Amino acid sequence: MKFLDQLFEKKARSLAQTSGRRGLLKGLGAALVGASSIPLLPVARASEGPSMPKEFGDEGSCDYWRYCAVDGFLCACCGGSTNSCPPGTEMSPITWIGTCTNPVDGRNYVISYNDCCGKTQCNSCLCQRDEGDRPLYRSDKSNDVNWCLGASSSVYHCSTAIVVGIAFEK
Amino acid sequence: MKFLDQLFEKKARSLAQTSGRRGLLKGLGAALVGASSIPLLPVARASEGPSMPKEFGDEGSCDYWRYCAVDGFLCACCGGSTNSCPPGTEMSPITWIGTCTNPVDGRNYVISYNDCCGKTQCNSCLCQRDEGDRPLYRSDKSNDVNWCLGASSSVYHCSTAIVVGIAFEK
Amino acid sequence: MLTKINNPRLMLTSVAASLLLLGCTATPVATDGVKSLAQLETVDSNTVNIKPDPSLPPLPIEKTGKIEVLPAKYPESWMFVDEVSFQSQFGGKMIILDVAEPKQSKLIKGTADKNLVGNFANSKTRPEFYILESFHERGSRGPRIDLLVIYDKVTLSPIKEIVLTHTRLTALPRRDSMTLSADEKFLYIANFSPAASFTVFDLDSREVVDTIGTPGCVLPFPTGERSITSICSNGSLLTTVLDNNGKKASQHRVAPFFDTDKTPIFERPSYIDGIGYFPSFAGEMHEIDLSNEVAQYKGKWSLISEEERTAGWRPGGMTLSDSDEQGLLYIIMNEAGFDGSQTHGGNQIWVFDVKSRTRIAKFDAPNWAVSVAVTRGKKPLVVVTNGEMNLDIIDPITGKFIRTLSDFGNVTPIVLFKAY
Amino acid sequence: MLTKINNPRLMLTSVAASLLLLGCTATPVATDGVKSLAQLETVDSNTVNIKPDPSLPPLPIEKTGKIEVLPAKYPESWMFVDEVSFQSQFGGKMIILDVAEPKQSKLIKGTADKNLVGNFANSKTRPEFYILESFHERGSRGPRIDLLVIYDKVTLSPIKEIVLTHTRLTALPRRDSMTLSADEKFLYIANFSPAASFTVFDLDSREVVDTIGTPGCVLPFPTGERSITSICSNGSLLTTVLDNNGKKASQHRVAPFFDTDKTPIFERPSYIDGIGYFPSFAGEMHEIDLSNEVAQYKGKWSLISEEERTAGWRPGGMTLSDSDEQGLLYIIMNEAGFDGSQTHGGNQIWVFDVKSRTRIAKFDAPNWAVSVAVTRGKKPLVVVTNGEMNLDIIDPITGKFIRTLSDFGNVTPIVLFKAY
Repeated sequence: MKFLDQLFEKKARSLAQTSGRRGLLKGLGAALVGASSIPLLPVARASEGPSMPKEFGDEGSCDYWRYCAVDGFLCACCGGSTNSCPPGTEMSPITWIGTCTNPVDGRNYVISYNDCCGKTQCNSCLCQRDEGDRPLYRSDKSNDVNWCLGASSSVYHCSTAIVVGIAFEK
Repeated sequence: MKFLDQLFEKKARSLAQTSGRRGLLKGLGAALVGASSIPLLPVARASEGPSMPKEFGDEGSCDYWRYCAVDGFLCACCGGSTNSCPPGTEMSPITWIGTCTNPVDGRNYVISYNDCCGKTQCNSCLCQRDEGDRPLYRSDKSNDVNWCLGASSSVYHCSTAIVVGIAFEK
Repeated sequence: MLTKINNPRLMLTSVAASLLLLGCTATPVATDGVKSLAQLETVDSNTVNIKPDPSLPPLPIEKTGKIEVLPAKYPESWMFVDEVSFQSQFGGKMIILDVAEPKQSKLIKGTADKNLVGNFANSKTRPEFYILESFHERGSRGPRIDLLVIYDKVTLSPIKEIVLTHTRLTALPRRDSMTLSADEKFLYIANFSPAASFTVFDLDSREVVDTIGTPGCVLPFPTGERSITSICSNGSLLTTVLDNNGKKASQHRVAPFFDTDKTPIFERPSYIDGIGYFPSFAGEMHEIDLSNEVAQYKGKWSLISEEERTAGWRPGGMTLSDSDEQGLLYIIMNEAGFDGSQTHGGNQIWVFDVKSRTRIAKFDAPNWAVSVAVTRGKKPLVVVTNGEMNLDIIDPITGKFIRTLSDFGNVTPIVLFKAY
Repeated sequence: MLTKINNPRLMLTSVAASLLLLGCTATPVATDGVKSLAQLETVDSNTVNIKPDPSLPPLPIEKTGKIEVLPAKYPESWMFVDEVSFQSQFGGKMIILDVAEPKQSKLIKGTADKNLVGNFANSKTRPEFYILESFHERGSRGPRIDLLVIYDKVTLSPIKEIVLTHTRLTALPRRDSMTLSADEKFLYIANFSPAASFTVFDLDSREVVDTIGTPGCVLPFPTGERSITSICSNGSLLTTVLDNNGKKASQHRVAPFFDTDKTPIFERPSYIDGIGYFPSFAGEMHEIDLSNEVAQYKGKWSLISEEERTAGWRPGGMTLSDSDEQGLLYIIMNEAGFDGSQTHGGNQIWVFDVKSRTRIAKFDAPNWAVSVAVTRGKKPLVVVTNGEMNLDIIDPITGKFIRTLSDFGNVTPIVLFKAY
């Protein structure tokens, strides 16, 4: 929830000035992808090329490229990382997805925002970008939902941003 | 907790400037009085005099005379009053007490700060005056304790400030 | 008997009352009266100008144990505030607030807990309201239970708790996660696992009637006498018709009228005279007639002109619109909207006469607007959840900002409901 | 295969991946690729200067389900922060924090829930820590249970939960509500109903041994090998001596050494070399030798000069003092103290060499000080809970303010513990 940024950072009214700034990639017909279904995904796999795949930026910053559709506390600030949960929590197997562009290679990746569950809210690094977010009737792209409904504990702690595929060009 | 005022009012550092201001009455050998024991108290009763007993001030303000030893959310701001609990809560039968001076008649009254219990914290009108507050070893005068331990729910909601007696001159 | 105090600025009195604490095992300590003069303080601003009059009779001793109650009919200016407590979700609650109350300390009328992003519904005719909440046995751990709690509006105490067995919807709060039939015989409860269904609950017998699947379609928008319309992933609607016992009689599809990728609509409508008004992200207003047995799509019109669209105006917010009892619709507009800004709020409130499909007023949100609500009655107040998560009160006739309500237990008050 | 992007400031790509959501009943909607160009945005500051290189190999697909673990031995700069969450007490927790970590996002190492103002104790030798918390079955309603939860320091998961039957102390958090024997064989748990007692828990067998009454005396300060000293309502001490099984062997009174009305002391000591240092409200330091079988009062000295006393200096705060591993004591001082200011904090930190009973340094708290703690090791850091409920880090050698830690899940972080 972007409007909550203020609350946490105690900067009033900054929202009105900054809310138009974000938007790395718009909601572009991205995929209905559950993280637990990855083995079935017909997506491109990492190649064994000579140069190393690259990312750039601070994974603890809301501006980081993977967070384009995120809405929640970043696990990278909570004792986890972009693709791992903090100690003692549980990763929800189902979630919503977004499609974000890695600025280093220019590719669009399918990002799965699996929630980490089972401890009180992390309450650090609140990040609300919502690009491509859709209402509840498109649950695959809906970040208002508490996706810990798929975990053994329904208590939301933080959100990861896991690369689960490359989005094909259409 | 006085230091929490800032958090709630979002006024940073006001504490350092104001913390010396309060103190209507110091901790003066006041009584060990439980509200449930009122019938046994050898205190003066309201007389049937010609003029009416009086109080003055805003019972929703932390400066109100009855709150001299309070530390918590004022029930007068939570749907209750100085001497009643908000709807659906329960008044703890045991608590801590203070002795405060009514500025209208100049008398010292024994105030019983019975907690209202059974709903999530009211989180309004936080007030921390602590005059005469003593540590845990003087539990009768200790406002750090969650006195909802005497109620059927141990969840603290707000604090009342009930006149339970007149403090005798020594 | 009491020390005479002539100067309230230098008040110091030595007192000792009797020693009694029921159940306390501490040894009472005899105190010997005269205390050190270590601290001399001025009295508070509250009392500094009062000259004590010891001839007044003493204050009466007060009873303990008193608990307040509320009227069975709530005044028009009261609202239910859904305090979701986003960063501490065990602490969610409904706050009953009088938004017209001039005295700060009298704003709050009472509260009801609502654990783990619970859902809320309000009755217009029954002296009760409904909270759907969840608990794990050990806070974040252990078996989970979903409970429908029926609250008494007068005592704010639970009347009955009913265990529900279908996973209830847990999402950021909205007005339509639980709804009532027109005659308030049935309560409809959204489930989401993410399989979608709704549970029919009989408010007379206080028992669950049935749970009806709505594959791919979410939320229970009450329709006609005994129907429920849901909004579907392909841009269509699904109306479920119940029989008089609350069991499913039939289901009907309304053809797709928007593209959920390209032209998404908000799933948070306002209602005026049986029509549900569903704004789109980009500023179209879709009308759905919910007054008959099956929902009927009535077409769309634009909230914004071409110029405004080009300039970037879009609707947006968490609870982005509401209607008043005169049939006007209030909606939050963001002059710098984009796909991604839909829940972020906006900088103005626009007022529409939906009959003529024209904007009749607009005014600035004094401190940003995340949610909007309007009180009941002929002279409503507009209540805006602002960017600091306080409430700004605005007179919709003049558009004038009246005041900001804060420190009423609010942390993230993102949905407001009319109170009855 | 991918749209070539030359200008990252005008990035727009049309993508469509396959449609799959395990357990989702929504009808997958076929998307038709090319989308509207409604929104063109600049990219974020993070990425604005990067020129994409499509010749790089793509990022690997990552596994889901990964959970972090912590080292069995925590570094010296880590601390346990007791986040009591005063205004939402179901949301209390311990936050494991590296106060020396330069990168904001790496401050938090993990958390453990601590419901309803729970109590905490830490082990130096066992790879575990202890949380005592309470639950009602329905949040604020229903039967209550008190639970001792043993946590694994590596996984931050509960190892065992033990139901306790004596009402545990529920008060603003402090370091001594649960303590360990010197050899960490026994855990001592404060009870308060308000009848006072402590429960002896065997950390080897993970079972309760006994509960021992301490009428009028509170808190379990560990003493010698197998003793527990409590502080009493008449200004005396009570030492309970246990046998090797953790059962009561004897109890001993230490004569009153202060007046709980007139010369109260804080019940929050710091420990150096077996001596408990208990400051008084007015600025005396009482020494209690806790290194032998029975506590022994060692006298008092003054933290402040006569001039300072006259000026108004007093100690104060929630966790007002701590010691470092070099034997120095750090205490919060308030230049405008009075009876009533004792928990309000202060504007300076004073450092004492307790052996010589002299102040060796003092420095300003940059943003007020409510609590103070010191990290382990030879080059400790002073950590101050400031008036805004953030943490100020200070170098005690130079007295220099280093930085403020905020946004680490903190709301009311009023006690800090050294981590081991």
